[in-house]
Amino acid sequence: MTTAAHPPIYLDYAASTPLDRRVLDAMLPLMVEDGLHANPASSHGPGFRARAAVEKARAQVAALIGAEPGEIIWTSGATESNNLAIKGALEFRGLTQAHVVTSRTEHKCVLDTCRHLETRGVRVTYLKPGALGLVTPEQVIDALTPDTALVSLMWVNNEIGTVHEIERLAPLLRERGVLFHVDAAQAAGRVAIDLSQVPVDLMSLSAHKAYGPKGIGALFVRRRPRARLAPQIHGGGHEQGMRSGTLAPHQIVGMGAAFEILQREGAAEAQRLAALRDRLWAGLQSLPQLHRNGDPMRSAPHVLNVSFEGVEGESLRASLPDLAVSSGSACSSATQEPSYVLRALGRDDELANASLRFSVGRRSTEAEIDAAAARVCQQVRRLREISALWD
Amino acid sequence: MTTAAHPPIYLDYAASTPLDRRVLDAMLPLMVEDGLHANPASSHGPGFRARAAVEKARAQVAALIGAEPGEIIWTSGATESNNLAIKGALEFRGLTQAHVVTSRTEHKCVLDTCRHLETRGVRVTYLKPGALGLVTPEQVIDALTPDTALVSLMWVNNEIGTVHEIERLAPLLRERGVLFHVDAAQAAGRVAIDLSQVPVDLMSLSAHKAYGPKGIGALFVRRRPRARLAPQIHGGGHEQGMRSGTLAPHQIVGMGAAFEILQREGAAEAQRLAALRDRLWAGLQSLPQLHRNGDPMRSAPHVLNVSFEGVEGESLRASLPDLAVSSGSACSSATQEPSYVLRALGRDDELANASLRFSVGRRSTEAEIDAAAARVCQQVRRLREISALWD
Amino acid sequence: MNESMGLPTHDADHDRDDASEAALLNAFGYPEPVWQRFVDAPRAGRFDASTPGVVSGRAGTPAARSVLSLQMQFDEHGRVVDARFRAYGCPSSIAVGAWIAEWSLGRSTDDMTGLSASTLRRELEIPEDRAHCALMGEDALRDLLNRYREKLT
Amino acid sequence: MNESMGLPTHDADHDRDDASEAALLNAFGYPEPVWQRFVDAPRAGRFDASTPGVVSGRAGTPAARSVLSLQMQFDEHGRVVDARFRAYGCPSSIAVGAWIAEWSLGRSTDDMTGLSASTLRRELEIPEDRAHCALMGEDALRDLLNRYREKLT
Ligand SMILES: Cc1ncc(COP(=O)(O)O)c(C=O)c1O
Ligand SMILES: Cc1ncc(COP(=O)(O)O)c(C=O)c1O
Repeated sequence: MTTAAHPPIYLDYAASTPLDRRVLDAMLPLMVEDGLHANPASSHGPGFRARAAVEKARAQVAALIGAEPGEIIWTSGATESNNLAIKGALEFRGLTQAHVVTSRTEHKCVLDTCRHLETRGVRVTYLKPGALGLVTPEQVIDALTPDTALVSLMWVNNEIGTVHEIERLAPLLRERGVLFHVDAAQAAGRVAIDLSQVPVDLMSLSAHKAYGPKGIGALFVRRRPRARLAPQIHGGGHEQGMRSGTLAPHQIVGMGAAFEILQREGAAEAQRLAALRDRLWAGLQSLPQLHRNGDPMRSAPHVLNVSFEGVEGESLRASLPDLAVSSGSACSSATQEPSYVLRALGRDDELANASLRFSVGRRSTEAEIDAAAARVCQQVRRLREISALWD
Repeated sequence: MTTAAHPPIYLDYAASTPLDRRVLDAMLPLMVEDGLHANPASSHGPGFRARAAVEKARAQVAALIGAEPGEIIWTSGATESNNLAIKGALEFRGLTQAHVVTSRTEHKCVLDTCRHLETRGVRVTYLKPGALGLVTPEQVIDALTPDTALVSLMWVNNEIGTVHEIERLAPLLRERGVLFHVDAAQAAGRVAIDLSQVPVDLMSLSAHKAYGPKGIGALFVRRRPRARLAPQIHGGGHEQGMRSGTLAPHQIVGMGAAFEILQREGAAEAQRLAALRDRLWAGLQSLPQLHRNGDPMRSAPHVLNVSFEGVEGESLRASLPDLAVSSGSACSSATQEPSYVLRALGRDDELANASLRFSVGRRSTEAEIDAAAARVCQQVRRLREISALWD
Repeated sequence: MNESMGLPTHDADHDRDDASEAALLNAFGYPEPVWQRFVDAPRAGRFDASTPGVVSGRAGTPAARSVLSLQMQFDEHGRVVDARFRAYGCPSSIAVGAWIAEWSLGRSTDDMTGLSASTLRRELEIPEDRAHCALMGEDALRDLLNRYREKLT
Repeated sequence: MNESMGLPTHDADHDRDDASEAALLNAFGYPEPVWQRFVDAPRAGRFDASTPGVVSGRAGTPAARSVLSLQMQFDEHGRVVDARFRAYGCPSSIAVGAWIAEWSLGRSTDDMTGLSASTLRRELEIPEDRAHCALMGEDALRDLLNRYREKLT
């Protein structure tokens, strides 16, 4: 075996997933030359057919989360959905005097959006999670002020997999009349979501975290009671005026197909992934001085985040070219700064830096997990032996 | 022949184009299960490979318009590009006291963006074009004030095909230090664009108007002198901090492949399309009382817009179910309001409403054009005979 | 333009070439009673100026993009023996004209006085957002009946 | 931990199983001289405490995520007969340690006094943004030479 010929073991499903073959099959009819290539906003036969495909997908996405089709707004991904939800809700309400509650471990796109709003006069409270990464409903409720317009809390953390208690928090916020936005990019299909029971107002979704195509996402916008948003992309008034721009039916149909598969297979798959995740953790136990990041009791099935004492992060990553894993989130790994999420949990810089996020997925196998664990053990041992800090 | 079995003659390439088969072939390797499915922001082998595919496409898009790869920012389409260019430039500069010059015949997404900026204190001048749809460089220069921060003018109008004199206007604005944004969604590949010679600062592009996939576009942002923008979608800082969100390599590679084809074939194709457009116009001449909308001397090769006296627009469209044509732009045809573009040219409501935009493309044939012309003549005659206004 | 105009009539004698057959596709989903009358446009046209006993009625304006003109030929007993319509407007307006012309045959002015927009809407399945087309039909018929009475007096 | 540590050395006697061969893939594009020394880590480790004539030097801090520790064994003529390094840090820091240990063999303290960060950067093709790794090498060696001189006096 030479590595050039063999792709690395892919354990980065939380960064992005491959397209499921069945999703591709659903997309192709909209991409072939004699396919449904019209603009779904066009008023003619081909346009109507493209529109019908879009609406079918809307129903598929809605079904997975217990929503109505009319509550699904297409976007270019969860980044845009998060921007639209947070800025849109705040702008609609008027920015002055508004207060937002969120957490320090949100995805960068939520934090960056909040920081932008701060420059426009919004006050933001960034809650510090406990050592296991959990922000409790009680913390959120305690942080509310009479001006609080919005709470934004992710369902599943992308770096450490912690699952927040959205079901418990949502009714508390509804009672108090505070709008609740949830970033569910990592949650859809991995934890059960039923918005007909859980009074979340706005929820962000992404296709490419769930075996659908990259570049398409959705925002759930509740109709009863109606969550109102100022559009962030202005134009022809598509998507109920909330998001303009020509719809991309092949992408949308891909997201619909991906979510339809999740609805059928998600629960069984989550069990299988949790077992693989646990197998990986077990496989690493021959190494001393490991730290698991996140809450093992409230963990999404696909994520295992581990800090390795006594090794430096960049060398650790460089030693594992045959494993596609992440350190921190995809977005922050280019800069190689220690993960802000791990630091929010209280990890020191060195441990935060020497951590790996393994995330398993639909195509992960036990053999891959075992090979990955062996490889990590071998390389951590090697680096510890070289290390000037390890005795 | 029954129409249910035969798709209509597609003459709506200005609304959207089918994917070129070669574009699909370029996209597929990024969509199959063992393909380049990683997140291009990920720091590992698969991520680097996805990133390389993205960068190759960036160079292809840049090449078509005489730009450098680093001047191309990926977006979800021209709607987003126009939003980013206009709002981004204005916000970067500070909105207070700013003045924008644009035209009444811009795409809805430009007009809507400008109207939004007006609510935030920006002053906007909407220039009225001449009867042929042209806004002259002189009109633009006359409208400048010391506060003018930005001029936004489309290269090719999507409804009437009029080609603006961007080459002549750009240096005049550069001399005066006014930022110049051009919506080139309809222009790319249909008119020659060389930004190494034409000092445009910001230019919007869309893949799906050019045989690439829907849901992907780009914004050209000049580096020397540097055009600066406030991001409109906040997050991980992708795309030089101007546009966050996970990149969609299959979509991006599709846009790259589409633009590469345009570079090789665009000039010859433009000639062929102009001939088809002229053939269609000739084929309609057996009907009296036609009005061609737009400037025949400065017309993009793919668009022919005609108003038919004595017929009502909705009945005209209903009579032509076997032609996929547009009345006004795709976005406005759902509402069936008379086109604001045609009204800006001075057409009365009735004529504006009774108009069709035919747009030809890569797969249009002479036989299709002849059949379409015959069909339109037949139906216009029929409706005129029914009409209470025609004698 | 002469009386018959070579227009398609409801006995569908128009030529069955590809293009006109294609016109049967109701791509925009109009109600079937509207669609058939729009496609066939039976009794579209007007009487020759020399035709005796013809009374006209009109409603609508070009600016509203709806004009309906009705003509009915009455016999000595005040019954309609033939009728024509012309319409500039959406398919529903055309269908309203065709429906009234057809319906009027053999009726007296008294028979016709009761025709309301709501009857037209029910008969043609015209939706709420096209109610104005039915109103225009009611108005054009009322105009015609008024003129008939003016003529009598 | 003993002197040899079973670590891969530059004569590449490490076992050629799948996994370790895979480690040869320089996926992040490190400069070749850095990459080879990072992978092979020749002379990584430290001398047994009983080894005579050993002088140590150290630079860097854990907080900066770079610590380099050098050991050299001198003969009676003041020449290096053997050397070891240990490094906690990025691949460049590890390569710097390996390079200095290798390079020191047979040299006297005078020979080594001139070694500058810029030489290290040139020899290992270390880019600007990793210049601090070369500086740490220079510092660790200077620390070692200072201790050697202290020992002599
Ligand atoms: C929790 C979370 N939110 C938002 C995003 C952004 O989603 P997208 O890649 O669709 O823009 C991601 C992934 O990048 C994520 O993991
Ligand atoms: C001139 C012009 N600008 C902008 C757009 C919007 O582009 P997109 O469909 O990529 O959002 C279009 C087409 O819809 C257009 O024709």
